[in-house]
Amino acid sequence: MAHVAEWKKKEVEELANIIKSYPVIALVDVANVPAYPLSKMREKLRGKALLRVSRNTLIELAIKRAAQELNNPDLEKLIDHIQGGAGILATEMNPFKLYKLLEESKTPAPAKPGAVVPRDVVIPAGPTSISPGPLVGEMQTLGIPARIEKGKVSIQKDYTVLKAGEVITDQLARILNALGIEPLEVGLNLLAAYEDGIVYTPEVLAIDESEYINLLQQAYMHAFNLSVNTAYPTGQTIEAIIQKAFLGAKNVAVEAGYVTPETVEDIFGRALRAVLLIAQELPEELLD
Amino acid sequence: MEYVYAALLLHAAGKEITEENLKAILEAAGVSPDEARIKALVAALEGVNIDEVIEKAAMPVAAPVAVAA
Amino acid sequence: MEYVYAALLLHAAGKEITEENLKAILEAAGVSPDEARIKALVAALEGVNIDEVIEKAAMPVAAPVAVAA
Amino acid sequence: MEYVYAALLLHAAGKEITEENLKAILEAAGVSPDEARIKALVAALEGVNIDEVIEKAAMPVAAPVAVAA
Amino acid sequence: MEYVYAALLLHAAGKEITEENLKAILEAAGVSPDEARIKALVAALEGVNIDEVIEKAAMPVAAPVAVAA
Amino acid sequence: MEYVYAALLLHAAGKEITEENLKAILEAAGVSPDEARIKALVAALEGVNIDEVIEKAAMPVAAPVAVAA
Amino acid sequence: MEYVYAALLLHAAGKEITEENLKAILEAAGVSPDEARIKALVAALEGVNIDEVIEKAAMPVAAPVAVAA
Repeated sequence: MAHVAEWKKKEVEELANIIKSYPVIALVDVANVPAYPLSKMREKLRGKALLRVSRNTLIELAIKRAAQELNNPDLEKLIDHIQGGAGILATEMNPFKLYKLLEESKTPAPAKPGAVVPRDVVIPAGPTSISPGPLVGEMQTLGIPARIEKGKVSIQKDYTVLKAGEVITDQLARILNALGIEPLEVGLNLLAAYEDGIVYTPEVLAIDESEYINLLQQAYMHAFNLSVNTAYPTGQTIEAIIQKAFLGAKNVAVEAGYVTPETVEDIFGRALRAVLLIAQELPEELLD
Repeated sequence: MEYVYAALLLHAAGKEITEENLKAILEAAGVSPDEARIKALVAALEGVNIDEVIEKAAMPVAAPVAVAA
Repeated sequence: MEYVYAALLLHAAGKEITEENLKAILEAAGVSPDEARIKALVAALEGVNIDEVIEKAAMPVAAPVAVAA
Repeated sequence: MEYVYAALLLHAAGKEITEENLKAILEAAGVSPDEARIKALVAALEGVNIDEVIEKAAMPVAAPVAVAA
Repeated sequence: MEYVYAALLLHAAGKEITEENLKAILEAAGVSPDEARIKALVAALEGVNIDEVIEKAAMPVAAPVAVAA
Repeated sequence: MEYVYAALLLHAAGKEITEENLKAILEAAGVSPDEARIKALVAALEGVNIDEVIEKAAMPVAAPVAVAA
Repeated sequence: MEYVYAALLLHAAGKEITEENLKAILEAAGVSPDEARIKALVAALEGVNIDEVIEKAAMPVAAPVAVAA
């Protein structure tokens, strides 16, 4: 590194030291994050993760150096994921939690021509504050069901103008801005995270929480069913076990027409309902 | 509703729902049976699938049946 | 269910639900009545307010049914 | 319901539901068994598929009851 | 379910649900009772108001049933 | 419910549900295991097809009312 | 499902659902835990009110039965 400027050497050393002293190292892309959101982001991360923005080449050197000094070639795999304006996030947080935190910290941003939307953009049905003008015609040419109602533009029904991954056109940017719809988001995009020999990519880190909630409910139902069906009582299931036994006994008694104080109502109810249902089939003159 | 009970009793007992059978039961219950109603009942029940009706009636929670009793 | 229909028939006819009455009806229906079941039924119905039970049974959806009209 | 619980206990234990077996259980429970009720229960359970009926109790029954509104 | 039926039988008979009582009933039913299961059941039933629990079960679903008319 | 989860964990992991295995898991979870409850669980699960039992709806759903008006 | 059972076991035992705790349980069950899955589970459950989630699961299908007119 003889040809490298002194400050760069120092920067690489500092970065390498950070990389060496945290279990989780993530790469983030800060290229499209304006200064103000970036400083908000730093605030949010304070105490949880250390954010260092640098040049991509220096980060690459620092990772190599740290990998060498730690004798950990796996760490070098992170280099493949450097892109955009890279920064490193050093943390003790589990990479999944880190990803979740970054995603949750993203804030909506207004439409910009040429930008790619991260998710579908829907113009919701309902009145708007837009006064009639040339914009209405533009909307209609794009297929947006806009109409004038009570002197304002009104959207007739929900309309998806962009699918996730599509690019915002000039015209659409104007329309979305007029409608106050913010289809973009600003925040740190995680590129990859390293922990313990494994490099995690965003596809892996993006967990579907509702899926886990489903699994929790399923697991609970399994335990509940097992406990009740085998009559193994627990604090949460003893009531259900009693009820199951009672209802089973009651049903058998009702089915058998065996009258007890607990079954008389059901048994008579059945007989009575049978009578009433049959009465419905009978001509009126038969009923008194 | 006595007439219908009598019919269901016959059905539950596996007997045919005939005029004589109905009459016998009603008399045993101390009801003096009305010939015309018995005839009409037997005729009306001919197209009714009683087993089905009973199955429906066995549904644990019945519905607000139109009670024309 | 024969026994139950017989009991309800008696009730509908305004007669008391006694062993003899049940027996008479069941015999009229061509069933040879089982003494034990008759006794057990009469015993089980002792102290039961049949009118009340019927009333409840006839409108079973009495539970808190929220009706969205 | 004691008698019914006793019967289901026998059933769950894989034993036959007989008068003697019911009696033995009820006595062990400190109940002096009533012959008529025991006989009646045994008779009533004849032909009832207990497993099926119990299962029904555990299943949500949602079949629509057609009702005249 | 044997153990639970035995417990409900004791309850219905107005007896206390103790290990000995459960054991006696199960033995009368020809089941050789498992000490651990008996203990576990008795422990689980402590503080449970069986009447209340049964009452809840007997009530048709408390959950609001939305009926569109 | 800890004990049941421990059993399910063993089952899902393809291990046998034995007293020792249950104990080891519970201890790893920081629970000091109760011998009687462990024994009772193992006894209750004997001969039980767990895959089937966990999928079988246990709760006697007290009759959702489907009313066609 | 092992991982989820392990998480619920910890929850039922009143312990925190952490990577170490999950690992200890899974190892006790003879499963060699997959770090990534453990991490993902812990992250996913962060901020989730498990009691609430379970409560919802415990509600049988009985809930609002909408009925067509």
